[in-house]
Amino acid sequence: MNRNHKKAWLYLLPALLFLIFFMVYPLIDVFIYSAEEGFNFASQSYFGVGLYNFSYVLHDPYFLQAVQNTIILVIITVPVSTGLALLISLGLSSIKPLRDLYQTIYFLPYVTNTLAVGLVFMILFQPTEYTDGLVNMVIEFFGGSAVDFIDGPYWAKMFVLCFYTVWIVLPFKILVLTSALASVNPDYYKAARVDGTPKWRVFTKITLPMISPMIFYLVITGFIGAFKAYSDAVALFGTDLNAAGMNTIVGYVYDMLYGDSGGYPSYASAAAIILFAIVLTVTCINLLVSSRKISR
Amino acid sequence: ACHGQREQTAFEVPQEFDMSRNYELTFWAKNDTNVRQTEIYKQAIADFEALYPNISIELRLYTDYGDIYNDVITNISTNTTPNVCITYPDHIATYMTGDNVVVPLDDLMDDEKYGLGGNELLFQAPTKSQIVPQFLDECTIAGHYYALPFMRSTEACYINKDYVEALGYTLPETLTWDFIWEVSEAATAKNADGTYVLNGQDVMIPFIYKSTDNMMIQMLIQQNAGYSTETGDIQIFNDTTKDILYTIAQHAGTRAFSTFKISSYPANFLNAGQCVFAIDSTAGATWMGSDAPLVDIAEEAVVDFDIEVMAIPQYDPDHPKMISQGPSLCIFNKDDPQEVLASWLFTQYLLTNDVQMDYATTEGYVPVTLAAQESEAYQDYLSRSGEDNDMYYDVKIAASELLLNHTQDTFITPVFNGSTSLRNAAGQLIEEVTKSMRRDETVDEAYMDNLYSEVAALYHLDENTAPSGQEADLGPLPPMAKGLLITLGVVWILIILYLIAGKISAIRNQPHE
Amino acid sequence: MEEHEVYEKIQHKTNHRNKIQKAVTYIFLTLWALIVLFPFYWMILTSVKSYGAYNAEHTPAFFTLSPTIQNYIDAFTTVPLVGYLLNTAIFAVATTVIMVIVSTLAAYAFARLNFRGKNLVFTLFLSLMMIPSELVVITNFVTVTNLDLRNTFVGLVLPSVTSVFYIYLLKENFEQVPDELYRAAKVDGTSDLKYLWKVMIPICRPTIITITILKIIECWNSYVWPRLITDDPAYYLVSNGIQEIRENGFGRENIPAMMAAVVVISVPLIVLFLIFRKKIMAGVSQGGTKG
Amino acid sequence: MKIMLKNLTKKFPGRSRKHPEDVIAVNDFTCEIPDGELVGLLGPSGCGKSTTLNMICGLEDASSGSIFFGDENVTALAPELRGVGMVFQNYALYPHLNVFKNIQFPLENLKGKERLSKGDMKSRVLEAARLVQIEDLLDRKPRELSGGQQQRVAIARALVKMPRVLLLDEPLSNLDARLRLQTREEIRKIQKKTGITTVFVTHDQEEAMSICDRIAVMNHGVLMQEGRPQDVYDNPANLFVARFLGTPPINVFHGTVRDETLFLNQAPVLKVKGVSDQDVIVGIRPEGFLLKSDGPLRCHLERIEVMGRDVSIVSTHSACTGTSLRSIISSESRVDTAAAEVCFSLKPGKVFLFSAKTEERISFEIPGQPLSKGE
Amino acid sequence: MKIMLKNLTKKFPGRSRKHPEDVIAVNDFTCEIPDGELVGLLGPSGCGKSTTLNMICGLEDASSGSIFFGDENVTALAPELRGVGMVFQNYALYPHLNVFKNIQFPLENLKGKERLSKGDMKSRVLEAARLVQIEDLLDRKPRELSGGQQQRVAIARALVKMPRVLLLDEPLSNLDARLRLQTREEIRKIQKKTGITTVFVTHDQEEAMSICDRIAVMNHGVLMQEGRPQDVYDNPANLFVARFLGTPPINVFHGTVRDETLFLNQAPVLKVKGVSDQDVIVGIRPEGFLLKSDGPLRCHLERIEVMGRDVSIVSTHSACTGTSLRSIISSESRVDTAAAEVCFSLKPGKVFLFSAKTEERISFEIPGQPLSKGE
Ligand SMILES: Nc1ncnc2c1ncn2[C@@H]1O[C@H](COP(=O)(O)OP(=O)(O)OP(=O)(O)O)[C@@H](O)[C@H]1O
Ligand SMILES: Nc1ncnc2c1ncn2[C@@H]1O[C@H](COP(=O)(O)OP(=O)(O)OP(=O)(O)O)[C@@H](O)[C@H]1O
Ligand SMILES: [Mg+2]
Ligand SMILES: [Mg+2]
Repeated sequence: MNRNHKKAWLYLLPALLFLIFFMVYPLIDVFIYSAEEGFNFASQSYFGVGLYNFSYVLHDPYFLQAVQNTIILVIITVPVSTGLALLISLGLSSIKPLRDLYQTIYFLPYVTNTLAVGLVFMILFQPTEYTDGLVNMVIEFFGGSAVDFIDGPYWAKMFVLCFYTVWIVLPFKILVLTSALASVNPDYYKAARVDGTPKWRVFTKITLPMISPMIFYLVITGFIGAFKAYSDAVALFGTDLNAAGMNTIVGYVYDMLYGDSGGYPSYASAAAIILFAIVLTVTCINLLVSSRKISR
Repeated sequence: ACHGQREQTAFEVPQEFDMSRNYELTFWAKNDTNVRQTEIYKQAIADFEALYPNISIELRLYTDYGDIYNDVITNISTNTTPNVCITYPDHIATYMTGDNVVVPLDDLMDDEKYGLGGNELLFQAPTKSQIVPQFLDECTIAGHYYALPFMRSTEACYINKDYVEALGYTLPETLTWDFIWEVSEAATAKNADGTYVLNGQDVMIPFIYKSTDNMMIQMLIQQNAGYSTETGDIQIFNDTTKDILYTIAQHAGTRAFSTFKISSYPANFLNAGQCVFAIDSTAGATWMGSDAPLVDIAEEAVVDFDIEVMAIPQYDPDHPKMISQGPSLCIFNKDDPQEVLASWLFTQYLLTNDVQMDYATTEGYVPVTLAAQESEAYQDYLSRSGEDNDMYYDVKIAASELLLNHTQDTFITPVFNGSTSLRNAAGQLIEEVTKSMRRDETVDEAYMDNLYSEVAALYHLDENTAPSGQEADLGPLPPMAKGLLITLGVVWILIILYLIAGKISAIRNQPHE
Repeated sequence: MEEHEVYEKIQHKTNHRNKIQKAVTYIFLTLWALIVLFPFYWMILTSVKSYGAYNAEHTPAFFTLSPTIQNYIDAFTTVPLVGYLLNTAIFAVATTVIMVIVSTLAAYAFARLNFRGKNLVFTLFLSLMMIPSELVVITNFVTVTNLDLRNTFVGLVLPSVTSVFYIYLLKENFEQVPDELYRAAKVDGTSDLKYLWKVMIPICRPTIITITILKIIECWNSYVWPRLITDDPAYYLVSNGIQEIRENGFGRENIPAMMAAVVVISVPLIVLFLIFRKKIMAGVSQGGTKG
Repeated sequence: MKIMLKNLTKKFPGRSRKHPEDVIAVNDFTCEIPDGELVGLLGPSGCGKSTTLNMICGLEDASSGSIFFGDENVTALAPELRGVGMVFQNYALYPHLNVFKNIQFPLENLKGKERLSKGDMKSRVLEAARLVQIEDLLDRKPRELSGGQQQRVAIARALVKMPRVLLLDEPLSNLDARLRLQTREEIRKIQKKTGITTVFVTHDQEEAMSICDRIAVMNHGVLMQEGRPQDVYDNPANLFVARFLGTPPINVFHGTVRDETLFLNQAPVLKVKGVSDQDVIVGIRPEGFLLKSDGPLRCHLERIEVMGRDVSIVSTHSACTGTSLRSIISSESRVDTAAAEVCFSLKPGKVFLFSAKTEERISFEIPGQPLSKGE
Repeated sequence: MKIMLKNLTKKFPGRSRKHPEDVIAVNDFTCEIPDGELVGLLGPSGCGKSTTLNMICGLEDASSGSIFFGDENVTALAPELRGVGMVFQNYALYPHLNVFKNIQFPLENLKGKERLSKGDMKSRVLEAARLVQIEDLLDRKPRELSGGQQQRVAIARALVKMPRVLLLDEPLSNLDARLRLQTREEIRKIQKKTGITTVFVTHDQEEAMSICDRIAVMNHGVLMQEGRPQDVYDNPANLFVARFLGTPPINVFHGTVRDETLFLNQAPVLKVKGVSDQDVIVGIRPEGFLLKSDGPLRCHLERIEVMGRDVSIVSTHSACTGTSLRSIISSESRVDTAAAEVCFSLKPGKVFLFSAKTEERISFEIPGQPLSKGE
């Protein structure tokens, strides 16, 4: 037995070393930074040890803006993307011809460069000196009035960000859900059919509960992923996210570190720890809800 | 607690440069709008290395001064700063918040052997007096020289003269803001079919200012209004600023004015006949005009027109004022004084006539040494204006001459830790106002107050970020932050309660099973 | 017999409804497929528009009559894109290989071996998934610099190796291999490592292929870390390349050239994906089924 | 409800380019299932049992032929309208619903005037649960039930909507031997109690024979024989059926008939009156042998297996098609294990002749039938 | 190779805080397995069969007690050094390797001087494959094989390294009834051919009885009885063993012995010489009944089932502990189905008495043993 223990740790060793060096140690560092008040790179000095960094960050309207943006983004994109992925997967599993083709197409965004596609999205939504942008042309074609999506009102920018986020995260979700749907034993559907169950009821009473572990899995990872959103926003609104009012928490952290007004790892760390607290909380809630749902 | 000060001893000029040792230096530079500039750097390095075979220089090119700034900042923490770096003085002020990070150049410049024009140099370097004093003065921070100027430019107004005349105006000797606004307004007249009278096209932006931070700074300085003090007190949020913004708002509202961030490169519009006044750096002159060597737009979109290069508009035409800008060179401190000295040698080499000449001719730059400016080669270059549309492109040379003629009229803004932010804020004010007008928002006092506070917050102008910074009194927590904290707390209490409840019921149920 | 007719009617109605449902499904799927494809189309379209034409376009054109490959030429000539591609390939392959080995060993320990503290360690592992990578970059930067590994492939690769998610995915997958096989192998005199190599890995090949490809994609697109850790163009990756092309073409934002670069660097990934499509899909779903 | 299957045929289109031929899963199946009876559909794997069942319940459309429930032609009717109850091989219980909700599920689907109130539903569910004796499991989730209990839940779910017809597709194949025995008796009991016409698919002949009123034996999609189990066992219509029924399986020999006498390897073993001279295949049930020291069938003794109450003698005979010949005699008889040979005489009623060509049964007269039936 | 298990005990630590008690999976198990015999380890689910087997092969450490292979104490030896072959319930074939490679797998692990050349390996694999008759399947992947074929591959893999001992853990439970019959005979044949000492775990008594030289019946980790199958069947040591062996199961009654006579519900049914007066549990095998119109055991007739060669009479009796009483008589006997009652006399050798308290067997003299053994 003892021999076995040692062996197990030996197998774990490489992963542990990597994680400790490049994940855990930096994390500890983050906590140290967060306590060193007002530390900045240029001067390599701080003026005390305490909670000032947190206080500073919590007072910073841009951090609060970022929190707000992130939370809105999470609240919108997680359900929407999961729901849409579910719809699409259902659609996919209900057809035969062309299914492979659609599936391949839907997966494409997964293999492309976020930065580049973000740029395309920006071009599609951005008004130019000559036009209101491609999307607006479509809107106007259908009789709507143009909106400045990239530089316009908050909701429009948020819409673009959400839309793009959904577009980006959908492939993985579709993939997972289609295979979850495929793994449901067809006998359940047959049984339901013999019992004359309406389609909607089949969906809510059989399909949904059967794939609920996968849905929870997607929701949990979706929450974690959405809270970490950053590069999508950069791709759309450029690096000066604060000015665009579209910053996310990770964006704020990043700006504090490397942005034009950057070089403040202390503030960045404090913000990151607050983010971590939020994600941890949401994940715990998720886990509680899902373990309860699934065990009942 | 591992992020303490990395103490570095102050630099002292060594007695002798040790030629027996090898030095590897890194040089971070920005290649501007022209690929030829890269080659000039490389050439300069090659030449220098030929003179000093024991020094090798690694060049890293950036496309943006901001990137250089960010990378320097992060590299300060690992003690891996470059040896020589092209940067703005504004940025140097921030680098200097750490002790002895940037080498003060006073002693080096005056050193007999290796100082400017020193007698042990293997090349012909300019003496201190041969550097244009205005430009050299820009490199002082807190009474010391921390950089050498490398290139200088200013802003110029590139004008479609045909259009101005078509509108019935003649260009004055010195441009004034009033003139520009007036002509620009006149240019916004439209035909019945929605095209512009002036050019018959769908698009016409009479006045585009590329760099709005310069615009705001110059407008303030020309009126002797407050921008900032030498020590870094911020004065920009004043009434003159407001007046300026109202004016801009008015003309943005009529679409007579726009900025680069909102539209795009002024050159594109100017060349396409969609712009009358384009204000851009003299360093961008090669893009301007129908015969410009560099164009961004399709050939068929370019219109033929007479271009005029003039100084930026003024409030007081008799006392013109314009900004001086351009990259400077700074040297980072190292443990080894010999290495610093080597860096210094290379820095000086970049001021030799050949390098200055070559670089200046790539764009509408001006050499920073009188030696280079007065050199025959440079004079010859200037005199051959218009000979071709490449090396001797007339607009480019006119732009250079503009600065040469107005060297006395240039100014710079005070440099301190945070001056970059202030500069950005100045531009942001104009951008915001212009954007708002295009969205048909009302720009009034309330708007202005709001704008001031938002911009101040965005660039952290409302606080003290001095290096020896103290905890600022931040006041009470904003309601949103409070909400966030309270929500987190409550949720955790609920989670714990829920878990406890689950445990209790599990314990209770156990005997039954 | 009358009842019979009613049945027929109901039957008819049901058939009709089914047809409409099919049609709606197809329309919906096609619509989304277009939304997905359009940016790709736009990317390719832009990449064949000439720089000038693109800048002077008054309204965005949905097609171009005069495609040019100039942008592709630019993409390859203004920056050493081939070199970047090569670097990226080296980086991606090295990172992925190490990652797969490390993750496989760890996942095997979690899935098959019993040791004290297993659950605790695994929970800690999982909680690391919640950490945004931006957070640890700065300390890693300091670490790597202090190790004097900047501008080396080692420095590029090492911090990119860790991947909790893949360990998790693999572990879930390994656990689905019946315990009996392990016992059978034991009785047959197989060592743990040999069992892992000869049985576990071949059986879980779809998942391993999947994480391999996902990691390659991740490496291929990674930007922040490579940018920070390399200042020598000899070590630049394609994403640095895009950024450079974006700004560097003529010193201006040259979008068509950038799009051409994006197309060029996306092609290997898309090809890779198309080849392994079935395996990736199987692998991801297999790993995920236990949630 | 009587069920009539008329010339029912099901073709599946060729599945791939490699196998382009149509699969004829069910071929011209005609059969009548009397009201209230339990019919076992029996046959080797892949013979089309499930397909037939699926056509009856409507999950598959018939390629041709028709299905009648009573007088009503239901061939084109959707499954939900047929009013059948079905129990699947793996029960297909909804894993996330407890037993009560599983049983209630079909009732919740009822619409229009058939709709039930909550109370009615509950009482119907309880009734069904009582029928299969799972009243005390109603709160459990399927995974907390044993195989047999799950099976009963599945039956309750099928019964609760009072189907006209109950279909069971290999409902016992997932159970272990012991549970199988037990649950098949329960199915029998429930079916008798409710009197619902029931079709029961299995490939296990013992199972079918022990509980079914009638059995239908299929092979390659074709109905081979249909009738009461004992009748089919005693009078198999062809070699396939004879082989398929009975454990241990029937012993098969090559034989010839000459002068109304059956010869195995030139040795006369039985009088077969009324059979013309020809080559035949001879099937002899294991219990068709009588130990008799002067018996006509001399076999080489291999070994003797004692299995509790029976003794099974394993021997070889050169005319036998299998590797060995197995006969079962009561454990009271004495066998000399040391001897190299055993000799048997045959019980004529346990010997069947089949045409060597068509494998169809050739009947012959038996002088005095000693077999008596229990019922 | 003889195997000796001496006081073998296995405790599993309590699995959770909810179940802190140790699980004693195997309790003081002592048994000797003679060289070259096939021994069946038999018992209900969870009784510790697999655990015992795992200890023999070394996959589990014994908590106490010792294991000898021949004279060698292997208790502490690692599994790979014990030289056992094992066939798992689901065969545990490596799904990614073809049959050949699967069989070859154990050979590749040999090290040192045991190491084989490529050619030797191949011939060994072919030999093993021939033994189990799968020579023509060597290229296939396991999933392309039927259950029975997979099983044979598993056996070949276990045999190829010429183990000293072969262990089989419920190797048949995944097969359908027909395949089971067939493969169990094959296991028997192979075991006889190779002469390897073999332990065969099953919970199916019929299986164990039909192929094993000896059986060992376990319950709750304790060895209940061990011996030749027929001996155990005929002389069960206690009620558990009697109940466990035999299909249909033994009928159990509450009875009393007075004056050396067995009474069921006050009715005397059998002379039991040498038994003192006491309450007893009576077990009567289904074949222990003789139809006799004046028989002492009067039962209420429920129904008669004809199952091919046997007739089974299902009746009830108030002293019977089960819901019904099942007796099997040859299908030649006549039963009056209309009658409400059947009367039986008992065959004394098929009647067992057990102490009501300890459930241990109480033997009694039987005047003239009519039973004769086959071997
Ligand atoms: N959807 C289908 N497409 C093509 N062929 C099919 C399809 N379903 C069944 N078959 C074929 O039809 C034949 C009969 O299948 P069926 O499922 O009815 O057999 P079964 O008697 O139920 O067998 P089992 O006892 O194995 O369940 C088989 O040869 C099968 O391969
Ligand atoms: N690893 C373990 N930890 C704790 N208890 C165990 C463990 N393995 C087995 N047991 C317990 O030991 C007892 C015997 O288990 P074992 O697997 O030997 O039964 P078995 O006779 O093989 O049953 P089956 O016929 O169901 O396979 C059971 O009660 C089981 O729950
Ligand atoms: Mg079937
Ligand atoms: Mg077991």
